Amino acid sequence: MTFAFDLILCLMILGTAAIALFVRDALAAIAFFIAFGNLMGLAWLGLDAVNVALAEIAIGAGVTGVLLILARARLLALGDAATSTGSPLLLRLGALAACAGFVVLLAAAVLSIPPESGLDRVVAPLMPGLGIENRVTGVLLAFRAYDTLLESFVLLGALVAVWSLAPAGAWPGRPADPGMADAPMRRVAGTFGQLLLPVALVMAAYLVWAGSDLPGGAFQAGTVLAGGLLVAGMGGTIGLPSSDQPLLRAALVLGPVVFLAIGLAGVAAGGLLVYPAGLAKALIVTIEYTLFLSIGVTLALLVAGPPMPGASDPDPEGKG
Amino acid sequence: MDLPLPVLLSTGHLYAVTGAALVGLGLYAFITLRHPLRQLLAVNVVGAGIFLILGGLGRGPDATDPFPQALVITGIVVAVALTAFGAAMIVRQAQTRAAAKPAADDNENPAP
Amino acid sequence: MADWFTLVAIFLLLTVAAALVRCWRGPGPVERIMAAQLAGTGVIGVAVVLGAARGDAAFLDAALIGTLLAAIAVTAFVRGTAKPGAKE
Amino acid sequence: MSWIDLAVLALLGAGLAFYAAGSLGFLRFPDTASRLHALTKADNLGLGLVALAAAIYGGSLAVAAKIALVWLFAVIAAGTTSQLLARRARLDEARLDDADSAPDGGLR
Repeated sequence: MTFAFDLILCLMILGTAAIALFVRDALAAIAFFIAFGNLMGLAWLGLDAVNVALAEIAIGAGVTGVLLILARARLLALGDAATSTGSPLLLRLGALAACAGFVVLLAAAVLSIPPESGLDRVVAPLMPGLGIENRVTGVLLAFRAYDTLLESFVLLGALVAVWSLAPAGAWPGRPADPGMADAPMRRVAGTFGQLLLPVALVMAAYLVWAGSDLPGGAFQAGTVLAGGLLVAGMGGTIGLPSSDQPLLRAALVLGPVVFLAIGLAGVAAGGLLVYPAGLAKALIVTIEYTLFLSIGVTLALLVAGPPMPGASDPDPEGKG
Repeated sequence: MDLPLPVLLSTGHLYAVTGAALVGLGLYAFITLRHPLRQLLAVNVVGAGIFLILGGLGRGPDATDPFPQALVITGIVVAVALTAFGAAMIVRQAQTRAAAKPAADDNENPAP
Repeated sequence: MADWFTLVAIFLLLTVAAALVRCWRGPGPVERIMAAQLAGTGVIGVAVVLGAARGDAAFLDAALIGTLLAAIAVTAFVRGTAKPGAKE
Repeated sequence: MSWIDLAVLALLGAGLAFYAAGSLGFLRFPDTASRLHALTKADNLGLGLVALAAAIYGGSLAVAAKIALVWLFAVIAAGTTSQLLARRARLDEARLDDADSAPDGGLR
């Protein structure tokens, strides 16, 4: 029975992905892509990988959807309808043959590898040493902490890159005002934003706290926080801060810097990112809470986009 | 009530093969689609396919491997950060293009 | 009993597929975003049902995140194409 | 099949019926407003019934409380989105009727 569910789900995933890519209208493509992100979240639930499902649903259906919708709206305002125009037949045939062959080879390679949760047996005995039970969090923040540290800096780097796209003279202003021009819409979205932001904060804090023993963690929590901030921003409940505001910059770098500091302090305990014996859980939770705050703010600003000249800047000095 | 459905593939393999198909689909779309926003979607589909392969192969008969899960979570977050950067670049490019030829802007672009 | 929940999950997937047919045909953009939102509600339903089928309460966290962020795509869409600061 | 199982099955059936009705209505209704009606009301009732079935089957109070939270936020989100979408649909229609409306701002 579960095989039937998985099969139908996989067929729908392929269907929504194909339509999302090849439908003419840009908004239809984005709507199908959001459905694709939702279904991918279910795929991870089908694989019993709940930690990944939390991240995929929050990011695939939430943040990426908003990102693409806002990008399309801005392109449309510039007269670019982003409809997908075809390419020469010869190119299409060649690409089709190449990609089909590639898929056959890839599928054959994948089928030759028996699915195995081997590393689960390697990780399991090490978990009591960390004092947490969620093995994915254990891998993310202890056994492969190096990747996660670099990733938090990649996020910061992506935001710096997006900010560097600010038009001349717009720096260090605010991103384009995500608020709504239409008054009734703004009222409805505003009240919803006022309700959603605190709930998103509580949900995110729960995800971080539960993340050490149950599915959850800093990334999923950060994405939920980013979603709450974005809805509040679009509803006009909160204004987006100017990019040179000291408090904002502190929030952005807090997570990565604390992570790096704890990592470097670990050198005394034997090596980079090594947690002293008894302190593992306390350090992990500290890293997770600071990281979740930075990820939430960074993702929200990544979606809001680079500072724009048109954005209203009530306090030009950016004191905020 | 067990429907006599033939179990051809293990769960892990089914999702992994779907991932492989997604990678091929995304690659084909990336090659043939002209508009940058659509190519950004194609890159995301390729990424999702690769993550599904990783996740599928980590799904043993009894447990799900935490390692691919951690890699995929990191991958998803980095993918959304770079999608944001890609989208910002596409919008910025459209703005510079629109600013470069304001006079011929209205009649040249087809009405949506 | 768990099989019944999985069967319901399959049917919910099919209702999501039905919504996506409207997304394909939908004349205006509003229908398309509604279809995406309906897919979201369907996925939340499937997450709850699958959680019951597998006896794993963590699936509910996935459903909860789905509901919290269900409205975010629609909120971004209804803004329309007002230029920054320009009146509708 | 104890009484609880019967109740769960009945709720699942009813929930599924409302989901199907909502999606069918969304597919078949002629204009945006009626589609929105079908989408928002029927689907959320379907979710509520299915969630109730899962809560009863789940057994523990914590699970039931979390399911109630899921349904509560689904209903709030549906209420908000239907307001926003209805407003958007009306603005688009108003823009279509205006003779002098500038095409660039339209969302057609």
